[in-house]
Amino acid sequence: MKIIALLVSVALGVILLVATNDLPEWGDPQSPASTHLSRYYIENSMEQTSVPNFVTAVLADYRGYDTMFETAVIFCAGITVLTILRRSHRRKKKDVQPRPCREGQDIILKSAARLIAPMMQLFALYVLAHGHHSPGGGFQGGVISGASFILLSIAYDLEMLLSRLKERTIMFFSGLGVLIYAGIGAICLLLGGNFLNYSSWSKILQVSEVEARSHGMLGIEIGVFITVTFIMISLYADLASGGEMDEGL
Amino acid sequence: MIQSQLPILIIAIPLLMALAISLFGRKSDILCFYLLVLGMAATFAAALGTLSQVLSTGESIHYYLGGWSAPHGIELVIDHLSSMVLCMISGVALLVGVYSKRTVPAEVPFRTEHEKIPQRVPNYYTLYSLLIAGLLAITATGDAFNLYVSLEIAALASYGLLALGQGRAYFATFKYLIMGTIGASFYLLGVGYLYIKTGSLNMGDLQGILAQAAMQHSTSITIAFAMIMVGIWVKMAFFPLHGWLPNAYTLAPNTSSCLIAPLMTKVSVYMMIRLMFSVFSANYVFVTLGWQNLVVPMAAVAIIFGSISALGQKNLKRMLTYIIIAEVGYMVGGAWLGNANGYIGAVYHILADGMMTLCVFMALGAIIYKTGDSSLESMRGIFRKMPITAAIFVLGGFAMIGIPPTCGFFSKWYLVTGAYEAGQWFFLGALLFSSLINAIIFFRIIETGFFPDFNREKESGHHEGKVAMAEAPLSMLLPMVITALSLLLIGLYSKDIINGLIRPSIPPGLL
Amino acid sequence: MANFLEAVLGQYNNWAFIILLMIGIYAMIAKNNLLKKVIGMAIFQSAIILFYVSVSLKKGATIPIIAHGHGHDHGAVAHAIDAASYANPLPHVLMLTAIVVGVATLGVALAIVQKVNRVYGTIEEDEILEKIKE
Amino acid sequence: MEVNSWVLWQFDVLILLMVVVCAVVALQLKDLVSSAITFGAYSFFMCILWTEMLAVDVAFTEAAVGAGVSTILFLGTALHVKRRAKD
Repeated sequence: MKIIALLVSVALGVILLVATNDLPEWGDPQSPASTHLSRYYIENSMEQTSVPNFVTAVLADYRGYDTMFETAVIFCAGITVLTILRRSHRRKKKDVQPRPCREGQDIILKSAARLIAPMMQLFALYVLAHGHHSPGGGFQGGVISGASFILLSIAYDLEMLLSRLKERTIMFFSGLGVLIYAGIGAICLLLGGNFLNYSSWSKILQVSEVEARSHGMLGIEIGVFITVTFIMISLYADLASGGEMDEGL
Repeated sequence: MIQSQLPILIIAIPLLMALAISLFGRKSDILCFYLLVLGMAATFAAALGTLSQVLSTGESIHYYLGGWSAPHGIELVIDHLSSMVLCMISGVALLVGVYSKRTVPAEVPFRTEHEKIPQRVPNYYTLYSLLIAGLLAITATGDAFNLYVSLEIAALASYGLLALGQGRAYFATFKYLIMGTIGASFYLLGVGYLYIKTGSLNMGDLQGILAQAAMQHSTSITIAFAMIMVGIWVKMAFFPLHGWLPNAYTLAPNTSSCLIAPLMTKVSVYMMIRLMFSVFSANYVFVTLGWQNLVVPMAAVAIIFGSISALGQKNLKRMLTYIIIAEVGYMVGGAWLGNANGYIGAVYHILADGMMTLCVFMALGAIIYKTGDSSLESMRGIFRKMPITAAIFVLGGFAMIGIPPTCGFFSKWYLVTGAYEAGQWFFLGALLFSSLINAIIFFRIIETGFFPDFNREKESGHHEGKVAMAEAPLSMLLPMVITALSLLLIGLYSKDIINGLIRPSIPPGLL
Repeated sequence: MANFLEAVLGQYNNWAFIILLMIGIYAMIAKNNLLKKVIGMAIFQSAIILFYVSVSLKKGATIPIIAHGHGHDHGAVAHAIDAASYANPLPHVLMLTAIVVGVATLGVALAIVQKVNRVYGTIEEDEILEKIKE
Repeated sequence: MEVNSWVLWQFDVLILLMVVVCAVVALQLKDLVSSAITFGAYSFFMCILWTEMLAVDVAFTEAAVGAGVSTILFLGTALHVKRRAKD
C-alpha cells in the first residue's frame, strides 16, 4: 500500500509540475483568470448590487445558487452526522466515568467563558451585518457564533448547553436557515423574477432594484448565519460526546 | 409563467421538500413518507414538463439564476440529453420512494444493538430528498464549479444513506468517503486548471474558449482534462478505481442500495459525457488527444473483470454490484468509441441500465424483505413463494443479458455496432463475453428459483402444493411492476427514444 | 543561474501546493490510522484551496473591497474602478464554498471514524481488516 | 529578487515552509491529540498565508473554521478513540 501511495503521489507531483510550465505568470494582472469574468465583477458589481465587497457580491448574488447549495451541504452534513452517531439513550449517570479534567470545577475558566461568549456573539452579529463592506458575512459570523456556544459547553459541559438549547430546537433552526435562503429565492419566483433574482423584491421593499439586491443578500446571509451556527453546535455536540449528548469534551 | 420556471422547480422542489421533512416530519414517520412521495411526484412532473418543452421546441432551455446572463451568473442548461436523465432520476426517486414505505421502517430505525434511535426515519428521508436534489442539480447545471458543489451534496447524502447498513457498512463507507473526496478534489483541481487558462467557469463559454488553437495544444489543458476524467472515474467506480463500490453497496440498507445503485454511477457517466462533449469537444477528445485506444480497452477489461467477479459471488447483492462495475465499463467504452453508434449506445444504456438495475435491486430487496437472506440459496422455490417478484427479477435479468424485447438488447446492439465501426475488437469481444456470463448467472438463479428445496422437503415431509404464497406487500409490488413494464416499454419504443431524444443530442464531430 | 533561481523561486507557490497535494494523497492512501487519513484529506483539500487563492493574486493589487464604498453614489464610484488594482474575487468565492464543503466532509468523516471505533474498538486499518476476516 | 518585490517573498516562503512542516508533523506524530493541535497550527499558518495573498474573506473563514471548529472536532474524535496511533 505504501508503494502504491508513493507512486501515486509522485506521479501526481510530476504531472502537476509539467502543467506548471504552461501556466500564465504568477500574479500577472493580464492573465485570463484575472481578465475574463473577474474584470466584469470588479467593474460592475458596485453599480449592479451596491455592495463594495466584491467577494460578498459574487458569493451571494452572481453565484448565489452555489451558496444555496453550500448551505444545504452544511445542513446535510449535520443531518448525516446526527443520523450516524446519535445513540438512543443516555447512559446512566453512575456508568459514566468522570474524566480527570472534569473533576475540578474551574471557576476561572467558567468566568472567562461567561465573559467572552457574549462578546463573541456580538462580534458574530457585527461580522454578519457588516459583510457587505468588510471581510465576513453569514458563514464567518455563523461559525463565530457557533464557536461561542461551543466555548460555553467546553467551559461548563455539554449537558448545560443542551438543557438550555434542546436538540430539537437545534435541528429546527438549522433547517430554518436553509429554508430562509431557499424561501427568499422562491419568493422571487412568485414576484415574477428568476430564482434568487433579488431585484424582484423591489416591489415589496419599495426600493430600487439595486438596493433590493443588497437587501436580498443580507437576507440570505442571515439564513446562512442561522444554519451554520446551529449546525456547528450540532456537529460539536455529536462528535465531542460520541453521539451520547452527555458531557462533551 | 410556470412553464418558464420549470427548470429550477426540478431542483428546488426536492430541496424544499427535504427541509419540510426535517422541519415538520419529526412528529410522525408516515408523514415523512407522504411528503417525500409528494415531492418526488411533483419533481417527476416538472421533469416531464421540461422534457415535453424540449421536445416541442427542439432547442435547449437556458435558465439564468438570479437573472444574470450566462458567463457571469450560473445557468441551468436543459437539452435533450439532460432532460432524459432528469426524467430518469426523478422517476427512479419516485418509484423507490413508494417502495420505501415498508422497507425504511423495517431496516432504518433499528441497529444491531437493537436500540431504537430517535428521529432516524425523518433524517433518512431528508437525506434521501437532498441526494435527489444534488443529483438533479448535477444533471441540470451548466456551470463547472456548480457541478462540484452539487456533486458534494449528493456524495454527503449518499454517505449518510449507505452508512446505515449493518455494522461493517461503516468501514466500507469510510473507504467510499475517502475515494469520493479524492475524486471530487481531482475534479476541482481540473476545473482550477481550466479556470487559470481560460478565466471562465460556464460550460458553454469554456467550450468556446477551448476551441481556440492555442488551447488545443496546451499541456495544462490536457492535464486538466485528465484530472477531470480521473476524478469522475473514481466517482463512477471505473475499473482500476472500483475498489470501494462492492462493499459499500452490498452492506447498505436495501432501500439505499435500490436508490443509489441505479443513480450514482449513471449520473457520473452522464457527467463524463457532458464534460467530454459540452466542455471539451469530440474533436479535442478523439482527434487532438486520441486516448480512445487506451480507454476503450480499459473499459473492456472492466467489463470482463466485473463479469468474472460477479460469477464467483455467492451473495446475490454483491453479485449485482459487480455487474454494475461491468455496466460502467459498457457506458465508458461506448462514450469513448468516438462514433455516433457508440454514443447512442452509451446514452441509451444510461436510461436502460438505470431502470434494469433498479428492477433487479428492488426485486432482490423484496426477496430479502421476505426471506431475510440474500444468498443464492434463498432463491430456492422462489417462483412458488413470490411468483410476481420472481418474474420481475427474471425480466430484469433478461434485460441485463440483452434478450430482444427488453431494453438491454438495444443498447448492446448499438454498442456492438459502434465497436465494430471503430474497429475495437477487444471491446466487442468483451461485450459478447459479458452477455454470455450474465446469461449463465441469471439462468443459474432461475434454475435455483424454479426448483424447490428437495432436501428440506424430504426432511419436513412437505408436499409441493403446500408451499405458502408470501408475496411482497403492494407498496413494494407496484413500483416493481411499473419498473418491469418500463423495461419493456423502453425496449419497444427504443426507436422513438433514440430518434427523438438521443440523436438530436449527438455532439458535432461524431460520425 | 539567476534565471534558474527566478524560475524556481518565482514559482514557490506552485511548489508548496504540489508538495502539500503529494503529502495529502500519500497520507490518504498509505496511513494506517483512519484519523490520519482524515487529516491527509483535510491537507489535500487545503492544498487545492492554496492553488486557487494563488491564482487570484495580481501584482500591485489590493484586497477585493472598495474602500469607503458607502453611500448611494455608486454611479460615480463605478467609473473610478480599475480592475487591475483589486485581487481577483472569483477564486475567493469558489474557495469559500470549497472550505465549507471541506468542513462538512470532515464532520461526516469524523463521525464515521467514531462509529468505526465503536463497532471494532480500533481505528487502525490493519486491525479492522483482521477483525472483518474473523 | 525583482520578480517577487510585489509580495514579501521572504515572509511568504517562511510561512509556506511552516505550513509544510506542520503538515508533515501532524501526520507523523503518534499521539492523536498532539496531531489534532498541530493540524490547528497548520490551518492557522494557512490563514496567515491567505491574508497575505489578499484573500481576506478566505482567511477569515479559514481562521474560524480551520483553526477553530475543525480543530475542536478533531480533538473530540481523538479523545473518543485510542489516543496512540501506530503510524
